[in-house]
Amino acid sequence: MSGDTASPPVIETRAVVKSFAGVQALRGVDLTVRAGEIHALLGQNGAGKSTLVKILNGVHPAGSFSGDIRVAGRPVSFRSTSDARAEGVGYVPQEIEVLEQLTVAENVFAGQTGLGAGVLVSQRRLEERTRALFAEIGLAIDPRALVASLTAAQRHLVMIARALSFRPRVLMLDEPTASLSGVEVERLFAVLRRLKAQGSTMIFITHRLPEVLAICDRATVLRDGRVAAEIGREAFDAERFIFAMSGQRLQRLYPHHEPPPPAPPLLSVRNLTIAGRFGVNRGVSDVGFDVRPGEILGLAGLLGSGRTEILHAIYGRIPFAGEIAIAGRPVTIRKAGDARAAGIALLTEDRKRDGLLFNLPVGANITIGNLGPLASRGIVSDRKEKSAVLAAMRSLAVKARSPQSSVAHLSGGNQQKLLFARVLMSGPRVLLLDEPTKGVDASTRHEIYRLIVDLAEKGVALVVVASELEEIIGIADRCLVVADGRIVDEFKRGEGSEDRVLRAVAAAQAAATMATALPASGRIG
Amino acid sequence: MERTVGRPATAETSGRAMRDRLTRLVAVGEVGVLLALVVIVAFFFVLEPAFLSERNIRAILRVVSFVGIIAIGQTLLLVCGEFDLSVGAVAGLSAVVSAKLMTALALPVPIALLGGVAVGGLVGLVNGLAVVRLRIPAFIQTLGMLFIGQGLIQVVTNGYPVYPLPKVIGEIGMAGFVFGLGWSFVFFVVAAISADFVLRRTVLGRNMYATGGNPEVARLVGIDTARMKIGAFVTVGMLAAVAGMFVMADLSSGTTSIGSGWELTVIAGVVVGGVSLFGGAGTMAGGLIGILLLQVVTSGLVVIGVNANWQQIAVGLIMVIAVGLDVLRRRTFIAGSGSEPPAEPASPAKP
Amino acid sequence: MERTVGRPATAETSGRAMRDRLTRLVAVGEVGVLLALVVIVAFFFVLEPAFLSERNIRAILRVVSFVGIIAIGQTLLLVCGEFDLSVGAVAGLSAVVSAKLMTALALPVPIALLGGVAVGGLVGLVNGLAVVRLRIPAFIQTLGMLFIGQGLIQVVTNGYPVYPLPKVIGEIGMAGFVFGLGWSFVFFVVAAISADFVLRRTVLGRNMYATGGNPEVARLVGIDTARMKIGAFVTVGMLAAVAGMFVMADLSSGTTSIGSGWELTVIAGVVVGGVSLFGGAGTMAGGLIGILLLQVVTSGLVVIGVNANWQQIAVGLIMVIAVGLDVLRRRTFIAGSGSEPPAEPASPAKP
Amino acid sequence: GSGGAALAEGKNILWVQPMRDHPVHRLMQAGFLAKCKELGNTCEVVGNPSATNYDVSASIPLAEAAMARTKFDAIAVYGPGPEIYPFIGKLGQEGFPVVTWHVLPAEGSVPGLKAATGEDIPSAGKAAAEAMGAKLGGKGVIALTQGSSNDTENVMSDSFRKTMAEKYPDIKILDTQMEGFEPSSAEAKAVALLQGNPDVNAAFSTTGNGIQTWSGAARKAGREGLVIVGMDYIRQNLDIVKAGGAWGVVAQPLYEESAKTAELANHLAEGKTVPYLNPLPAAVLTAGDLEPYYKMLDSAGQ
Ligand SMILES: Nc1ncnc2c1ncn2[C@@H]1O[C@H](COP(=O)(O)OP(=O)(O)OP(=O)(O)O)[C@@H](O)[C@H]1O
Ligand SMILES: Nc1ncnc2c1ncn2[C@@H]1O[C@H](COP(=O)(O)OP(=O)(O)OP(=O)(O)O)[C@@H](O)[C@H]1O
Ligand SMILES: O[C@@H]1[C@@H](O)[C@H](O)OC[C@H]1O
Ligand SMILES: [Mg+2]
Ligand SMILES: [Mg+2]
Repeated sequence: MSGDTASPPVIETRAVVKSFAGVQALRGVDLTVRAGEIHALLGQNGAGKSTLVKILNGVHPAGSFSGDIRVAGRPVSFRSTSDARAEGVGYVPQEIEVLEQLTVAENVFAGQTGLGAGVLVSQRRLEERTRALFAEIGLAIDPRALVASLTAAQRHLVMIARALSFRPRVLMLDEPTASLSGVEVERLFAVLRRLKAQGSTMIFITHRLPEVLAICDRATVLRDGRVAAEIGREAFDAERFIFAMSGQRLQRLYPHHEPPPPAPPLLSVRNLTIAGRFGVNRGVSDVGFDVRPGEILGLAGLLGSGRTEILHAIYGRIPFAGEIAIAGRPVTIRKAGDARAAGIALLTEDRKRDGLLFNLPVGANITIGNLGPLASRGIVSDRKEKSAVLAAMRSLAVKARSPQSSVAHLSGGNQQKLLFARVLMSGPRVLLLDEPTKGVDASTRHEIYRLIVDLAEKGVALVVVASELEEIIGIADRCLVVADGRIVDEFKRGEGSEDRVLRAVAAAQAAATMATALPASGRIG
Repeated sequence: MERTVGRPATAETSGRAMRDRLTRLVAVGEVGVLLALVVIVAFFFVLEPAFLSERNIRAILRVVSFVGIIAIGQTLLLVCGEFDLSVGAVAGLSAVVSAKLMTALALPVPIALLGGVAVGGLVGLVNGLAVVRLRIPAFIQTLGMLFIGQGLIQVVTNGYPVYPLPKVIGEIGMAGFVFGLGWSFVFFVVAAISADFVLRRTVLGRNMYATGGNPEVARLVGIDTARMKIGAFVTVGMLAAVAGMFVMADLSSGTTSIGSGWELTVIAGVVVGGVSLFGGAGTMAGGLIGILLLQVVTSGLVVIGVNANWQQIAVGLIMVIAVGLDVLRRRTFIAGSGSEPPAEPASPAKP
Repeated sequence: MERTVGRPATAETSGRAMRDRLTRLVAVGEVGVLLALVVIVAFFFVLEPAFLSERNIRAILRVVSFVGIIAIGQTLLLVCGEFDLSVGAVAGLSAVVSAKLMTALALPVPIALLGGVAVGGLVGLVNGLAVVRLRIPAFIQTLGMLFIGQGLIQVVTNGYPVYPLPKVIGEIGMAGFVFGLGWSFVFFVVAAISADFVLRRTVLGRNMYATGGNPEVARLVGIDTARMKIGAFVTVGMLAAVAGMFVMADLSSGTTSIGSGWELTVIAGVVVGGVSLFGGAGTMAGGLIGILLLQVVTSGLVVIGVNANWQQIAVGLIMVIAVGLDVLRRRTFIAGSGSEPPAEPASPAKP
Repeated sequence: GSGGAALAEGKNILWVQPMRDHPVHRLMQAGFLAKCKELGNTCEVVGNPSATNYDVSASIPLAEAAMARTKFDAIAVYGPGPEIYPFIGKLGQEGFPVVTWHVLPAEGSVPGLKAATGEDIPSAGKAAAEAMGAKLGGKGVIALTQGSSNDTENVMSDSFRKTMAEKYPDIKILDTQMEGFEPSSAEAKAVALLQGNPDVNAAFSTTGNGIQTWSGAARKAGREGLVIVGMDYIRQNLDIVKAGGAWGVVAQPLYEESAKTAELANHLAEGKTVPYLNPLPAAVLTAGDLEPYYKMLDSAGQ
């Protein structure tokens, strides 16, 4: 096993301390990563994981933190990411960072030379090398496609390819699986295993503990900017991880929820069809379902299956054909305002892109769009707003210094809760949740599940999309399996399994393929 | 921060609140530019006490009131995430149109003035519709409108000042109530206070920040971002018209050069005052202090007798230094000492 | 795209590639503006064949070569995500400095010209350092530099044109080899081709797009974005200097008004040509076609005898319409007809 | 073209004037077009359309564009500085008769130039200095402003200073300040100048807006007694002088010189010879001298 103590450390940090204007992100971290291992870096939201890998990559340059770093035994001082690259350190950041206006190939080899004679770049060479790399790691994305036309998950994969393209000795992946679903994760793991076999060392950050069990050799758990535990593979155990991260015992992961008794549907969707739009989305055909008050409906499926589009259509964000009724009354939804007026709320899947308002503080982020009741004649009551914000923050345990704090520096989980608070403030009857636990740590996840169940118990109709099949199966009363913009299977709580979903999807794809009598192309892009 | 276990909660809370208050104080956009303003005023005053003479203050405030009226609109528009380069031409156009209405067409003065405001509003509406509905970048649309407006001024006047104007116009311009300042200043102050109130205290203002901060999110929470932006364009157009007509009253003449060159000075002023060119950040007070700062510098350099050739150089330098110090302040107090670029969105870090 | 199952994988792939290629073709900034240019040229030609007379073409190309030299630099800088409002002042300053060097200081002409280029480079360096290191927004830094440069022109010349200049300067300006166009045109063409080559075919060009497209990514992949931007500022400064000195040669005089008002026209031209004000998008060809388009319109209106007062109006309108059609084309061909605004990044949707 | 007041059999005359939207320049164009029409010529005005940017290199291609279409018989080129001389030279080489106005370059100093008309600027500056010096009784402090730094205004200022130094050495003239062309900011600058210099008792401006600038500033600064002299007999300036808001106006012969230019161009177009230098007077008008000028404006429909 590569995690055995015999192999020398490739990355070592000693007493790394990093603070941001009064926020202590790291309080003296000693990390040791050995050659050839896949090293899990665990911790709750805000524990300092991203900060640590940013330091190891020169994103936070030498001088902006204290402590020592050694790479392959030699002390290093990275002034920029290129210094880190020169030492063979590769990095896949947590947030999606791509060049939207450029092609996939240009993104993958951005900043690299040797793509033609001397300083020249040969388009052909660039595409060839991208194709070769993709073949090697099992990606089926057209190197010539514009990145602007890719989905979030595909962009993530392009970022991974970008890090791999210069053959790093050490690769650090900051929540690479947060927007991937089971199949894609498996494929990514295959790549990581192959890299490991070739002698690469990896740091792998995730909140999905089963992934740690599946692929990692050792784990370091951060807590409040300190190392709380170092755990070898032999001692791996989800409960132990959670205790190290939070100091609490593992709670029952999915809170108990009785499916509501039969009742007329609160939300009915009929014949929902969305035209595929070139480069932006690929369409949904003839989707219909009902959700009762108090029911949690899950939409399961693979990446790009159309779940997000369904939610966006119901919320009036993309044009569609079909009928939507709330409590039996047909409603016309053309824009978000119509959906809100009908009592529908949406939590979007991409916090950075269409969730947070980075120019407004925490409080205003929560109340935006919900100021009506907090104002009289258009004038916002400071007092009402403040108490509403504090109440919302308290009830969801949003950890921010004050309602005036900047949202940019909240950890991912707290950002997610903040958005929940915003969505709930309007008192929706129908709640659409797209990846509600994306990037959220285990204990916060539990709080979110609790919240979902509480809402259901109050009679809210919920539609939940989640890429982790285990999660969607655990939380939903009833599950629809979406594949290629159609509903291909349905099962009740306790009747489904990850296998069943995957089989339904595969069957749907096979049927589609049969129709053209050609084999399906396996790809994760 | 929030997970600093092991410390007594109360002490932590109060220390934290203190720090928060401090951070918030220096984080406010206005503080930096206000400080710069105070230092510069003091500097000029020491060199030449006449700088703070009643008359000079009055003259400065008078000019500031003209450009300031436009700056109010421009700040609102910038908060919504757009900007308008046509304000100077709109000011000039509205002035000469209303002048023509009250002379060539002999309309009653109030009607003619309303006509001028209507011209400004109309231009603003066209700008807004083009930017929002046709998605023409504001830079191009409003620069095009700057040319169109300048051309229309020539068409309307054939190049000659519209003169003489009805007596009452001159009287409006001459009026000197309120510290000898008169109508334009009163209008400016009232408009500034109202706009500040709207931005800080109303749902509308909040929605404007959201629109400028991230229109996608604003739409998702049900804000009609199109109406927001078009409204802001119309407002800035009408305010530009009012400013132009006040200058006209001040000169008692519909001069064709009213407003020429304002397009960049107005934006420069409010940006110096911390309003972001990228939308969603900045305050009314900041924007107006910025405009005042530029006017104080221009005026002060003349008062202390700096050679004309060096005045422009000094204006350029001071503008850059004021913003530079402000950037430094933000970096030091808000983002820590880190040299990496923080995702510091409330700052106009790169308009 | 991959969701279109039911279609054979290979066909799908090739169809996708085909569609992609098509998208990229119509997505190219140049197509729209080139079409607009052709239509406008045809229009003027039909109304007045003299529009395409040798004389007029030569006059157009001559002036385009001046502004175009700056536009090359401005395009590079915009691709890197910054812009420069001081180019006009830099052109003027470099011209009068080199004129002074060759007259008052009696330096040899080549040395004096190099001195002019050095001034441009130095100003560019200062702009670059201020924007990159001190993080002063480019708008403020380069607007401040515009004032500073204008002031320095006055300081250097005391307001009088530097005249007469050594004979050889006039000869450089008069030279008419290559279709009667001479040095400035040759320089322009060579510089344009080189810059286009750099942008499209070299690692440097790739890195510039990355820097402007997403500096975060650029830094992550090890591109020295600071050097990139500073380099682009220096380049635009030097090119502005060269343009200013060519105008000086053309006028045989170091006139103080060289470059006045260029700051907005240069940016307007390249933005009309599809270069994004927000960085990372646009091509050299597009930017230069945009500049050409504006000059063609300005000249064409004179040729067909549009009333002078209406000419500016027409320029403004055509500018807006050209961009409007381009936006429409992009929306139709690239983003579909949807009502929600996709993050349509290849478009200069909101500079 | 604009003002293409066409009589088919007349000559074609081109008028090239950068910064063609400056009010003073518009007045010149009016004089030209009116005279041109009277003479039965077809006349066209080209120039960069701005009230503030004097851009010769943007104006030349517009002239070229007009020339590409029309064979002109004579061309009038606004010639305040040497930057336009190469263009005049080129036109001369191509055989066009070229006239300039507003400044009077020495004969032979501009290749290709056939005739020039306008006030003799140094003598206009001298006249202004003499009139003001006498009015001030030989002592006092004068504030001097220009619209911008350009050859015409520079020469006017220089001659003003020189005359004053010679004839009224006890009068002090402050450093020149630039008003710019936007009226409200020009006025603010003038107020600041008065505040910084409480001893100023007179002001001289070399630009057409100067009278408005200074009379407004004097009022706002409470310096009603200021002796103000500025350029140009536009109606508002005459009114201000009449009402006592300013003391005098230098009657730059804007309208006359441009009419004269049209005349010279017409003669040259017809192949006649004209004298090279055609100076016109530029008197300093005070309240008593205004009537004829009002009449002229009336007859010009202004
Ligand atoms: N640029 C910054 N400025 C201020 N505070 C910051 C900054 N970056 C991170 N922080 C703070 O540092 C702490 C650690 O953040 P970090 O992003 O490293 O957490 P994480 O473990 O990656 O969390 P998550 O699981 O949510 O991604 C948090 O309190 C965060 O708010
Ligand atoms: N970065 C993005 N840019 C533009 N659109 C996006 C982006 N991310 C998500 N979307 C929208 O969301 C849709 C789904 O994309 P995403 O990558 O999130 O797939 P998914 O959520 O995994 O799949 P599903 O469609 O089944 O929800 C896209 O078709 C698009 O409409
Ligand atoms: O009086 C000036 C005039 O001579 C010049 O040509 O244009 C600007 C005016 O200020
Ligand atoms: Mg993180
Ligand atoms: Mg999704």
